[in-house]
This record gives sequence, C-alpha cells and structure tokens, in this order.
Amino acid sequence: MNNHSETHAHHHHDHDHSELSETELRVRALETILTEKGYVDPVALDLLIETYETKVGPRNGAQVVAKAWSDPAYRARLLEDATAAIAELGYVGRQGEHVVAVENTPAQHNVVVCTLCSCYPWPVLGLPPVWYKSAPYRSRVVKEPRAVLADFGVTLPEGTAIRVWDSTAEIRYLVIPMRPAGTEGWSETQLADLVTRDSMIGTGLARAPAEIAA
Amino acid sequence: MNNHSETHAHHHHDHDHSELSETELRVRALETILTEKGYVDPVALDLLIETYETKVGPRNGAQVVAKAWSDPAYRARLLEDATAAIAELGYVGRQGEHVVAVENTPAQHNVVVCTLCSCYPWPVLGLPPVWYKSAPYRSRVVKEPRAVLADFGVTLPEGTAIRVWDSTAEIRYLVIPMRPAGTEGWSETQLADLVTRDSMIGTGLARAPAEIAA
Amino acid sequence: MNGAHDMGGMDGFGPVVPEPNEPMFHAQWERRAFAITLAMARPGGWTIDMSRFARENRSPADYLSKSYYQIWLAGLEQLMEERGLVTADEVAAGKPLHPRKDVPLLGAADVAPMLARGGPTERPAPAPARFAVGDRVLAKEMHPQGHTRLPRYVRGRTGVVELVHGAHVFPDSSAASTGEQPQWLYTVTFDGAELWGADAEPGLRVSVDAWESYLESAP
Amino acid sequence: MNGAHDMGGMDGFGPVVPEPNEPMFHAQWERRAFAITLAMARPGGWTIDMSRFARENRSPADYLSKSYYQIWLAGLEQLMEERGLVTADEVAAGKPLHPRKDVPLLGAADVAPMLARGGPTERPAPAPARFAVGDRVLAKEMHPQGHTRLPRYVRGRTGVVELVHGAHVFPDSSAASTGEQPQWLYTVTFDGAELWGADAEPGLRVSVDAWESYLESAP
Repeated sequence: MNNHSETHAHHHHDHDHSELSETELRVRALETILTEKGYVDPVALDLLIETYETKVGPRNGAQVVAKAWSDPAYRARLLEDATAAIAELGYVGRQGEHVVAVENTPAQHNVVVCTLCSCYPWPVLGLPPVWYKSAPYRSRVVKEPRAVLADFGVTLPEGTAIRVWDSTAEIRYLVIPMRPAGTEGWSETQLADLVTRDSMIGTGLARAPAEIAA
Repeated sequence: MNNHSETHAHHHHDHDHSELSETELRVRALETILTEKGYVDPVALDLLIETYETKVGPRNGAQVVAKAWSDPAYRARLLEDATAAIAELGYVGRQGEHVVAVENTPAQHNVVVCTLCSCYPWPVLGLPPVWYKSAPYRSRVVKEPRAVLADFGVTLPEGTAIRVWDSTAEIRYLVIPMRPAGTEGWSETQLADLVTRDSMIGTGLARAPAEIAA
Repeated sequence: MNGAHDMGGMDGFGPVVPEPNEPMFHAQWERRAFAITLAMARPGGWTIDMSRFARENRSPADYLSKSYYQIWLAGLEQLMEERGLVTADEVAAGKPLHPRKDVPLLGAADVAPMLARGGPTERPAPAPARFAVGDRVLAKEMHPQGHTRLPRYVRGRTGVVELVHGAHVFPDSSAASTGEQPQWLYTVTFDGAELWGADAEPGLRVSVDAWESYLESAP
Repeated sequence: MNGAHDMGGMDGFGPVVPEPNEPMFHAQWERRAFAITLAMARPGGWTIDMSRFARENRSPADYLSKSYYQIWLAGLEQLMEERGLVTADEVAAGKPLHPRKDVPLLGAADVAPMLARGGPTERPAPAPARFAVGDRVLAKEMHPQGHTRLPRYVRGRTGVVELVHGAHVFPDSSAASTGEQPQWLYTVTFDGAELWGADAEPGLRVSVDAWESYLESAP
C-alpha cells in the first residue's frame, strides 16, 4: 500500500496525475451507477461524510482521557470496561463496539497498531490518519517501536518498556497517556486540550501546559 | 517482481511502453558512460552475451543426464561429486562452482527453486527462464509444489513424495529425471534428446520416445 | 492468505511520515469512496470479514501500488460484482446496464442508527473457554489461503494469554461465507525476543488478538 | 532484511506461466544489462552478496513492480554510485562528468577465464563442524535488517541436517563488507507440516542451505 494517498505532497510516480484522474472518474461512475440503480441515497452519503468530518474525532477521546485523569471512579470504570465507560459520554458504535483502555505509566508505554489493515477506534478518535494505515507504520512498529517513535520526535526513557497492541480482531484499543505535571486543579475542559490524537494511539505524549500556553 | 519481463506477451500496465523506452534509454546511457570511462570493453560485452546465447544451455545438462543414464560408473560419480563429474564433460564455472545432483525415483520427485533470487546452475542449464525467476514460482513451489506442477501440465502419482531444494547458498542443484521406458540400447545422443530443461529443474519429466518420434 | 497486507516485521518501507494538520480526506473522491463503501454494506449484505478479504486478496504488487481508498474501491467493486449488484461492464460504461437487484437501501434516516449500532461481534459462548489469563499458548503454524487474522509474525511463537474477550464471530469462516462460528477470543502477549530473536528492541512486548482455534497449549 | 524478495510461502501472485520456446533475452536492452552487470564486477570489485543485497534492498512496492533485469540495473547503479564509479548525475546526463577511477577492466581475453573460474565460495574450515548429517537443528528466529540468506519461512522451525558442504563464505558479512568469515554450510530439510502446518501438501519435504550461525541444536 502506498505510504501516502495520491494527493499527498510526495509523489513517487510520474504517472500519479493520470492515475488520480482515472480513480476520480471511476468513483464518479460508481456513484452514478449506484444512485441510478437505487442502491445508495445521496443524502445518506453526505450524512456519512459529514458525520466523520465534523462530529467524530479525537476531541471525543480527549474528553474520555480528561475525565479519567480527573475522576478516579471514572478511571476505574474505564479500565474495567472501556466500552461502557466511553458510552457514558455518548461515544458508541461502529469500530468502537468493543474497546479496551490501556494506561501509560512510567514503567510501560502503550502503542496501538493494526498490522493487517487499519483497525482504529472510530467513535473516540475518528478516522485514522494516513500514516496509521501506511506500510511503514504497520510493518515496523511491532518490531522497532522506539525507532518509529523517533520518526514522531518522541524519545522514551530507557527504563520504560514498550507494549504494542496489534488490533487483529474487533477489539479497539485506546491509550490513556500520562497526565502531564503542573496540571493540578485543571478542569476537564482544560485537560482535554492537552490530549492529542497521537497520545491516544501511543505515538505521542500528552502536551505539557507550556506547549499550549503560547 | 513482475511475473513477466516487460516485453512478454501479457502486459498489465497501460504505461509499459513508456517504461520500456525509459529503461532502454537508461541502459544505453549506462553503456555509453561505462564505455567512455573505460570501465567496460564492448568486445567483452558481446562475448558475454554470445556465450550464454549460443554456448551454454540445457543441452549441456542433457549430456550429463544422458551419460548418467548410460554409464553406471558415471552416475555414481555424479551422485558422489557432481561438480567434478560435470567438469569431466567440460562444463564448469560461474554459477556452477558447487553442484549437487539429485535423482528422481518412483518414490521421490525433486524440484529446485531459489525463493530469494534466481540461483540456477548456469554451466549445465544456461540462464534461467522468466518463470523460474518469477514471484509465482518462487512463492508457491515450497508450499504447494503439486499445484505448481499442474501449471506445467505435470501430475505425479500420489505415492511419489515431493522434495523441494531451495538454493539459498552457492550450491546449485541439478535434477536427474527418471529414464523413460522403451529406451533400452539408445545412444547417449539419442537419450539427450529426451532430456528437457524443465526435467532438470523438476517442473517436467523426461520426454517419452513417442514424443520425439513425430 | 499470506498477502502483502500482512506487513508486521517487513523491512524496506522507509520512515513513518506524519502529516501535520492532516485533513480527514485528501480529495473529493476519497470522501465519496468512503461513503459509498459504508452505504453499500446494507444492500450488499456482506460481513466486515468479507470486506477485508476482498481488499487483501490481490497480488502483492497490486496491493502495494494502490492507495488506501483505491484498495477500498477495488474491494467494493469485487464484492458488488460477485453479487451481481454492479458488474464490470456497468463500471466500464459508467451507467446501469442491468436491472436493479431487490436489496434494502441505507436511507438518510438509517445513517445515525447504523453508525450507533455498529457491528458488535461478541456472541454467546458455544463452550467453556479453553484458556485462561496467564496460560502459555502457541500460535499455530498455519497458512490458509483464505482470510485469517493471525499475522505471520506470531505463527509458531509462544505467548501468554493476557485478556479473555468472550466469544466472537470467527473471521476465517465469516469471510468464507460459512457462518459466524463464534470462538473464544484472547489477547496473547509475546516477548519481543520470542518474535524477532536477537534483533528485537529490548523490553518490547507485542500482543495480538487471537481466536481459540489459532492457539494450542504450550508447555 | 525481510524484503519482498523473500517470497517463499507468499500467496496471491497467481499461476506460474511458462513461455513456450522462450528466448534467452526478451529485448536488446536485457542483453546489454546482463553483460554490463557481469562485466562491471571486475572493476567494481563487489561480491555476489553485495550484488544481491543491492538488488533486494528496496521498498517492496519497487521490487515487485520492476522486471528482473530492471532490478539488476537498479542494483548495479547503486553499487556503482556507492563506489563513485558512475554517479547519478552522470546517468541523468548520459555521459561521463567525472574522472575515471583507476580500476581493472574485464577485457575480451578475460571473459572465458572469468566465466570458467566463477566464484567458488568454499574455504578452509575455521573450526570443526558443529552439526553432522542426521542432527536435528532449529533455524533461528532472526530478523536482521541487513542481508541474510535464511528465508523467513523456515525461521523458528526444526529440520534435519541432510548434507554438509564444507565451510563457505558467509553472505551476511560479505554483503556488509565485513569479510568472508567462512562458516560450515548445511542442507537442512524440513517436513512440509513443520513449515506450513495443516496447510502443507502431504508428503512434502523442503530444504534450504543454511550457514552454521543460522542454526541451533534442537532436541
């Protein structure tokens, strides 16, 4: 699989442009056929796109993490049954039917991958970024996660063990990053601003307060 | 790796033609540079090509097999030290420095492959055919040799075990096919006509007398 | 199948290149490909396992040269073709040439409930679980030509059961249209050195989620 | 490296398609690519192991989309570039831009002796052989990022030593420019079921040629 989608900045083939046009034309033809045959409803298609472009994304997961940082009872429920605890906040459904939350500690850092395709917890993180679906990430992170983290500019202490979760079934994993120091007394809303998408996949850490001060 | 070389009959890409031209131009440019820099001698290049196009090929191996069929002492030497026994007939050198001969019997059929690249006993068989270097052959024959033999129209008796030799080092394997019935008293020259290239790789059998009668 | 999709442990793909401020889609056609793929699951009636197999069951060169949503499209076309919903001549012509099949439609009102429901795969257990947390298990050396979710890099390696997830739809049979055949599902964790030998990064542990028939008891 | 070249046991490549009356070369450029590759080994001074690694050390998509002699060319260009014999700007310009390096030439008179000599890899044994015919050995679970000749499909599997070939140049070190480091070389034979489990064809046995450091004693 190409590391980058066709329209990404890095083009490796001279013939990308004609392939792009071919693909565009093919998708248009398919949609025309499906619509004319009455297999799809154009309004439903627009709704599907709108849902994932505007409603479902890593802000959902950030709320979950911020609440777990703030509320020990919620944290306990999240670690016990993440699917139910996440549903308390209204995040349910497709590609999040069975969720397990895994918590980072100074002793263990968790990283999530799907080596076989692109499994990812949609209700809390939205659709996965291109790099998550790419061959470099899928091939390397189960063997050399520290080298992969270096590609993200992340260096972990030597004493921290790395635990990689390969999502080969319908279980979806959500990483709970470590709460940054200097956030005592912060509200859940403030804390959620520190929780990045990558920190919930394990290829990043939660932001330090200084990073969002500017 | 493409199953077929670029000029093979089956083209899978619309842009084969332009790629072919690009490759052709690149090879010409390389040869020009190498010649002008004095790194290669054009006469030496022609000699290399002429050698493998006209002098080295499966007729060499067929002589070896025919002699082994005819001469029990030679057969014994071939099975004991194939490199030396083949050198007796003058076939030596590059990609045949260390040869092992493996004999087909009713109980065991031998097949040779190089899953990692294209290792092949040049002095006795010449350069390998495209299929031998192709992904379908290299990927499948170590796992489902009977299915691969079916692609060659070869069906072995159920009781015949299949032994696949993956040439992962500099040892080269030469299969001695079974001598066809009805060839009693034939000369080595006559017998050699029955020995096909594929029968010495293990993807074929020696031809029956009836097959060459016509 | 041992296809190009089973990438864990492969070398040579280069660095991971995160894209700052990456948009959800990189082209209009990706939006539409995404939406028609989701919408067609209702009239198509295929399972997620059939979808995955349709995407991965192609030559490695083809898989590796297509972008993510191009693979989705290729898989979708194959699933529709197999069921006679949309045929190759129609795609070539860019218009319907054959009568509509009588299949249900995903209407606009169905979208939110469909997404909220998702596709839970947990099922009543057909038998007691064979393994428990802490058991040492061997991932079988298996190489089926059909769909499977046991990656090559753990096959033949020994790990420890870390989580037990209940019984879940078995993807190998679901993809092959031979039914859900639910099995117990386990998270099995392997030491890096067990998977990669001396070439593993120190301190690494890796888990996969593995169905019961992928596993054997290990000493 | 676990590259696309290590194909044993992969699925999805389709049938083997023999070509009747196949010519030795399918285009004039293939003849020339073949010849310049053979001829450049003398001035280049690289080993066969370095050549193999130069060919296989590329992204899987690249390896799988190139034809056989296109891979040879790409490998040759890389080897020449690394040694400053021919540089990328020269290939782009189609003519020499930098001075010739002082390296030996393969002259016409050298061709026959060079081909007749070949490149024998047997060397005096540095130590007694650790294994003997009939020994049970385990192919190590190893995943080096450099060149190796132990295919993935036998790693972690147990076989039997069938032939002992003497000590041979070790490709892993030879490709890495760390010398010949000769090791004992064995033909190790595996039952099909050991390699492929229940998915093996019945009665199958497969061997690889394996250097001593690829192997461990097995019970």
